[in-house]
Amino acid sequence: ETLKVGVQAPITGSYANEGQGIDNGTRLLANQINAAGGVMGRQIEVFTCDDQATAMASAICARELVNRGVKMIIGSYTSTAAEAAQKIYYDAGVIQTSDGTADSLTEKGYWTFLRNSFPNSAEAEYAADYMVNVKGYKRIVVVSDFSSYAVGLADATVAAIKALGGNVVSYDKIRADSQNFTPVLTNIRSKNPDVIFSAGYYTDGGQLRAQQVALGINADFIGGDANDNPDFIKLAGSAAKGAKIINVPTVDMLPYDLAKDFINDYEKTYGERPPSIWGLMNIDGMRAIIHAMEQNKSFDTRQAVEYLWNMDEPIEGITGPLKFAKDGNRIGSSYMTFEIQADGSYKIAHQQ
Amino acid sequence: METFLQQLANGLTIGSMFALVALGYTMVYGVMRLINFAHGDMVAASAFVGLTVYTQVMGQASSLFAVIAIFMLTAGLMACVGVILERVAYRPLRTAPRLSAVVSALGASLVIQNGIMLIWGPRMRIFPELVPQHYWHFGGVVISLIQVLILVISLVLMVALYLFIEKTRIGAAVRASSIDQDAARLMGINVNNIIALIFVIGSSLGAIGGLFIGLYYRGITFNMGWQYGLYAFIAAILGGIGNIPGAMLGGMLLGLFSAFISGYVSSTWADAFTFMLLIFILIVRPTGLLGERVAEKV
Amino acid sequence: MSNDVLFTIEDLEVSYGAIAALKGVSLEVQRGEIVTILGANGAGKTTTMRAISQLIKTKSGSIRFKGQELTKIPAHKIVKLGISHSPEGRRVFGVLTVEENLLLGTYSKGKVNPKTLRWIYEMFPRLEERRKQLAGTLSGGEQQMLAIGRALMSDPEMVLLDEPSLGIAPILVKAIFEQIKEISRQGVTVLLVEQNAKAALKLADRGYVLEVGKIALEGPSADLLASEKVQEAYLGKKN
Amino acid sequence: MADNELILTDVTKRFGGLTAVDALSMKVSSGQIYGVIGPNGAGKTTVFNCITGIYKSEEGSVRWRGEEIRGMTPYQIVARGIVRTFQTIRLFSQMSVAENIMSGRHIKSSQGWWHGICPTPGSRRDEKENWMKVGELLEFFNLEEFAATPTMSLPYGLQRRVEMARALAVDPTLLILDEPAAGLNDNETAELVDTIFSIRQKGITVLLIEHDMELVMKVTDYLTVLNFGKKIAEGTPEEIQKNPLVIEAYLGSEDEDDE
Amino acid sequence: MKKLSLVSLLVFLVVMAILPHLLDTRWQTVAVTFLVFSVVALSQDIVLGKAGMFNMGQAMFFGMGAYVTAILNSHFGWPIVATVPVAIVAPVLLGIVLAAPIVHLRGDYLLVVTIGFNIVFVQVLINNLGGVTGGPNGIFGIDPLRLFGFELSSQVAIYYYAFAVLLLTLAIMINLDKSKVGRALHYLREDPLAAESIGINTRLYKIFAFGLGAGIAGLAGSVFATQYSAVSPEAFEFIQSVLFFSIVLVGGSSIPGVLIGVFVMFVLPEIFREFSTWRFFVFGFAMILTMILRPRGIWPATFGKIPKFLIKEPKNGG
Ligand SMILES: Nc1ncnc2c1ncn2[C@@H]1O[C@H](COP(=O)(O)OP(=O)(O)OP(=O)(O)O)[C@@H](O)[C@H]1O
Ligand SMILES: Nc1ncnc2c1ncn2[C@@H]1O[C@H](COP(=O)(O)OP(=O)(O)OP(=O)(O)O)[C@@H](O)[C@H]1O
Ligand SMILES: CC(C)C[C@H](N)C(=O)O
Ligand SMILES: [Mg+2]
Ligand SMILES: [Mg+2]
Repeated sequence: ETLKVGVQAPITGSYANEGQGIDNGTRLLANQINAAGGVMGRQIEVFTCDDQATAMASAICARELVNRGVKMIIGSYTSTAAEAAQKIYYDAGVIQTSDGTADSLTEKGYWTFLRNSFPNSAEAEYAADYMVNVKGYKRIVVVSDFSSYAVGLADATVAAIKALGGNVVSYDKIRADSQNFTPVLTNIRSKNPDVIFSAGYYTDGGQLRAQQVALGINADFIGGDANDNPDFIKLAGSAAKGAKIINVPTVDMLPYDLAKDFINDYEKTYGERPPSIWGLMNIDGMRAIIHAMEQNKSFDTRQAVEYLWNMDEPIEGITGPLKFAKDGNRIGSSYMTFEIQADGSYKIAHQQ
Repeated sequence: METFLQQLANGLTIGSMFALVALGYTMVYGVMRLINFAHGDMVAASAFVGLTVYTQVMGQASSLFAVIAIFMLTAGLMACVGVILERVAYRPLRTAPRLSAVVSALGASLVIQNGIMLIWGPRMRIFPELVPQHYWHFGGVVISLIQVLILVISLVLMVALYLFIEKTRIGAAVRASSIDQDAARLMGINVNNIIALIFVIGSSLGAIGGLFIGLYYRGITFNMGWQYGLYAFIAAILGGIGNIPGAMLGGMLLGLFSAFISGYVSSTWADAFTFMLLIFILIVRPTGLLGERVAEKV
Repeated sequence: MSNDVLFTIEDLEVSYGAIAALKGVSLEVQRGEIVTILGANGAGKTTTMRAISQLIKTKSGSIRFKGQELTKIPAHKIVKLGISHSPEGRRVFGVLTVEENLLLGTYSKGKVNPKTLRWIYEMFPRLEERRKQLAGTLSGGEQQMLAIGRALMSDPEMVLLDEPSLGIAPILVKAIFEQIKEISRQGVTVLLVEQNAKAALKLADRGYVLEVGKIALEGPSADLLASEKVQEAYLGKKN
Repeated sequence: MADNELILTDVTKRFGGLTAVDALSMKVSSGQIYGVIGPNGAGKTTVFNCITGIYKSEEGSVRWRGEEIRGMTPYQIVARGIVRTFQTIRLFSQMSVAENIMSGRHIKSSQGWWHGICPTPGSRRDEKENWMKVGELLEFFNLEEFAATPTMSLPYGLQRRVEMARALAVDPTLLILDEPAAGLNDNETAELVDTIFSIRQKGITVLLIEHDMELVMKVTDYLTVLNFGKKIAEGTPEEIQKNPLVIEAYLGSEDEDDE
Repeated sequence: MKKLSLVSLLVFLVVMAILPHLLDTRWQTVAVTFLVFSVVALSQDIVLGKAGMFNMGQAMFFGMGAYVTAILNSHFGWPIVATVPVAIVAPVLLGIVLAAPIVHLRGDYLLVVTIGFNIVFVQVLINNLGGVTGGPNGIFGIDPLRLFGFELSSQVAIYYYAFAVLLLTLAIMINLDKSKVGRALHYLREDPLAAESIGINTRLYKIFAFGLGAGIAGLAGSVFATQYSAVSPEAFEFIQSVLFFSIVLVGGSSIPGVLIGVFVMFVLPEIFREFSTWRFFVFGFAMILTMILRPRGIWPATFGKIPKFLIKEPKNGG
């Protein structure tokens, strides 16, 4: 008998690289564990289902994976796909661990859901505090795309800024991947902002930064967590220097030995580094569940989740200590602000 | 005023890229009554080919000569791909109902898009800063070297194409083939060659558009063709499909619309407003701004 | 007339999918002749013309022009050999102007013969008047003139005319028929398909009668005109 | 019911700078077979287009049974009993002959749009009756054996006949034919003459354009001759045949030895 | 051909009636979606196949039906059954209102305008207009269907619900072909001018086609929302309209053709899910090849559906 693990992720489509990152990571971890004798004697068997980052494909995947008899689901990458599958996993008693950051994911009371990243609201509060109190910006611009993640983060950030008495002079939307942001930026320029907070993904963020500088807008640039990707720097090119990014520690920054070893193995196996921190977050989710099962000496999913809720000491994780609240949220976020240096490296500018 | 002029420059830059790509649609449509849905993906493929030419063939040289060579090589390669595309996916459907070729085009679009993904991977690839970051400031208006290059090169190419089609013998043959292929054969026109020529021109213009995207925005993804394709196709329709000046006008206008709407009206509703404007224009002018030339009499 | 065979068709078979349109047609045209093909609707006249121009693939048989086999040549090369075709249904280039249409007639030559253009404008003054009008908006008869004119632009050795009088006013029909006589006098060979059998036979030197894809009768025009069968079938002489 | 009269007064239609129809007046009376002739490009088809609503004339009036129909859409005009055929055949080429004729029954059918979603016994009956009518027309035009043949694979002459059958299926009061004999040989033309007469027998007024003078002389009661959009003559065929203006512009001199 | 159609229809119905009992839940989900997509594709066939209008926005009407059910249920607490009529009528009205000013547009111009409508629609959903659409996330947790006190939440129950909807749609489609309006659509597709000239008000019938198509698609949308108990904007993107558009053409605009089209374009990719990275690459080639081999679609529509009594043997002699 084997321990069946499902991966639900966008293997094709716009987020294919993140999806494949999750899949690769899961399989790598499974192989490592299998090589070391498996989980309580059982080998791990991985099944992958491509949800194309859409709700519909996600629901089909969920049913398929449940049928396969999986105990846990790793993924999905986007909140939308994670959310569409939640109820099916809940009904089947299958644990789902996802990096989806939308707050709504943990608001339904499904015990089967474990978030392995930190919710948008946590980041929003940090970001608002940093901009309003730490930096004292007077004129703040928020930009997001239309994805649920970005809209969620941007909405929450705007609300948090207002709560702190800050001044949002403009809240704009861009279409993800549309590349041409100069019209929006030109409009922003006329508002004379002190800072532009970009709540979208790195692909848009990098270009936004480049075009900001090209238009001669003298404002600071702060990207949300999804901007934390080496491609941001490449895209922004010479404009990358001085841009700031808010996130938990990143792939390249993870100080833990566990992280370094895993990333090295990953690079050896796949010939490239993990595309982002998000794949690793998911791996941590998987590690936590397996850890709980081993501690319980049982494959029971409900028991495993209860174990995780009630742990006193956090589990050591690739992306930092792992600890979970009763609503399925991961606790203990430690956001920081990085400033990009001329050579492309990060300098920590502020820490929570 | 400053903002207005800046938006004008923004709109014209993106608009001329739309126009370059739109010409590919319009030319193929003109002769074959076919919406070549694979054209957008050809544009995306060009950017990847261009990047590979830069890294593999040019050894990452970034002189002016190298940039020109990248353009020539990529346009040449894509012209070949275009001709092959026509042979494989469209020629067997010449006499089939119009829409069968459209489905074939959608199939070709999938093939090319996923082909790019299989060859270059699903990740975004990034162009180096090949064109120097040079800016001119006119009052508050900032215009970059690359913007000027895009605008000027596009305009020159478009005017040249227009003159070629309207004033030369081969241009007349292209127009004749677009009306009645059998009758064109009776005139001694080799319609197969004309169609191949159309794909050569369309694909190379698309390739140039794709390289501009790469040089200007620098990030390229395997699936970016769809949106450029869609916008360019819409530009072609807006101008009056099959009509070369129409494609240019449509492209420019679409660029200006989206610039002014997302700049002045609302970025949240930019797409909605742009499309509503477009729909309105088509309701009022059912065959596009310049009109498709139709002369049907009963 | 000297026995100078310019053009022959032997055992030509053509079909549209499963429908056989020509079932073994043979005919022969001599230099300078006017030869007419008669036949009821659907007999295969147009199909024969299209086969000569290679607009439709032949199934078997041969078509030779000055000894050269045409069935192996692509359609666009036919006009270069000296055969031009004014097709059924006119097929003018609707969104091009009248003049552009005429000039395309010389595409295979690469240059325009101003004398020919002059001659065509004299033959059809209406075309000159409407030089800049889009051909698609011409009246039916005007389009027919344009189609004939366009075919003559390449100074062909042999011209195929498929129902040139269709939709043409009587006065012009006469004129066109006279012009056909005239071009034939200038040495151009004419293969003519006509519904108006009487007029066609009066004009032509010889004729063929097609019936459901086969040659039923052939001979000099005078003989055909006199033949009872032709009179009954095509000249409406049943009363 | 008012008289089935069609009266055109000063109808003018321009295309850009070109006046295709110039202040044309004419009157078609009930039961006539009325001919319009004239050189190519004289404006004949354009007049028909103005009557049937495909074009709207810039000036003048088109009255049918006392009602102004200028500016109405084609289907509104059909609903008033005027149907036409086209100079270049416009059949539904992929559909069978019977379906083509059935299309003419459209306005005579009593079905409402909801019957397309949910049939009723009444709509079934109506459907049946109309197909019966199609059967009659197939017989009338001698097309029975081609009922199920797609029209595009029919020879030209038969297509013409189908087009006429389709027009008759509408049960028109006024039938307009644009060059019905074009492309027909002499025998077929003779058959057409018979057909036109039997159509008139049904009490249908016929208005036609034709270049085949033999046919025109045989069938028409009255003629209008156009040149450059203007009426140059009108009268009975005999009168017209002798009119020097018409001979000069249209017929040409009779230099030939006719039998 | 006619016999073949009848036999295959019968076989199809029998197979479909017992199908859910042969499948596991994942494939049941696929099967239900197959049914729903078939209904949408048939509705698209009314507009594209029958009336010949290049509509690339059918996903909008589909989405509207889905959202009507979702919004009325989750925001206003309507039972699902009660939302169904609204999910039909609202798209019909929208269809009519949108179609009225655009049906005079020819082929590709209409195509662009319908794409435009679809894009505007999705942006409305994403921007959470009126605060009821749930923004980019959509709406989750829609109630199951309750009928006569039974809760039909299992996939099998929903399967039969969707199957009933498909049967209803098929009945409409079959009847349409035998009625005045259905034929009018064929005529105006073949030649609008000729259709006008025999008295068909082409504008009216084009609008009718849009309205009917929208209503059926809306009904399908309602079923879809019930099946997934969720709706989200990306399921109704314009790319989805492209799918329905292709289905009709690949299948060939006949009833069996459309059903085969849905199978080929939706179920096959599901079956080959394992080959994730290659699947669409190969699939694209398959689309090209299909059109080359069967340019009118896999099972093309045929004409000549005329009553038997009109078909006569060719006369001999005479
Ligand atoms: N595209 C086609 N598809 C199928 N059958 C065709 C096609 N074109 C012609 N045919 C058939 O081939 C036969 C010969 O047709 P063709 O056009 O050569 O006749 P024709 O003698 O020119 O007649 P017409 O006097 O009507 O012009 C006819 O039976 C016709 O129905
Ligand atoms: N849509 C149009 N645009 C421009 N000119 C037109 C248009 N329709 C017709 N004409 C012109 O109007 C004139 C009259 O055309 P019409 O078709 O009525 O002639 P006709 O009398 O029917 O000739 P024929 O006997 O050759 O069919 C012609 O000179 C034609 O070129
Ligand atoms: C980049 C990530 C934070 C995005 C996240 N997984 C979401 O879509 O919700
Ligand atoms: Mg013919
Ligand atoms: Mg006319």
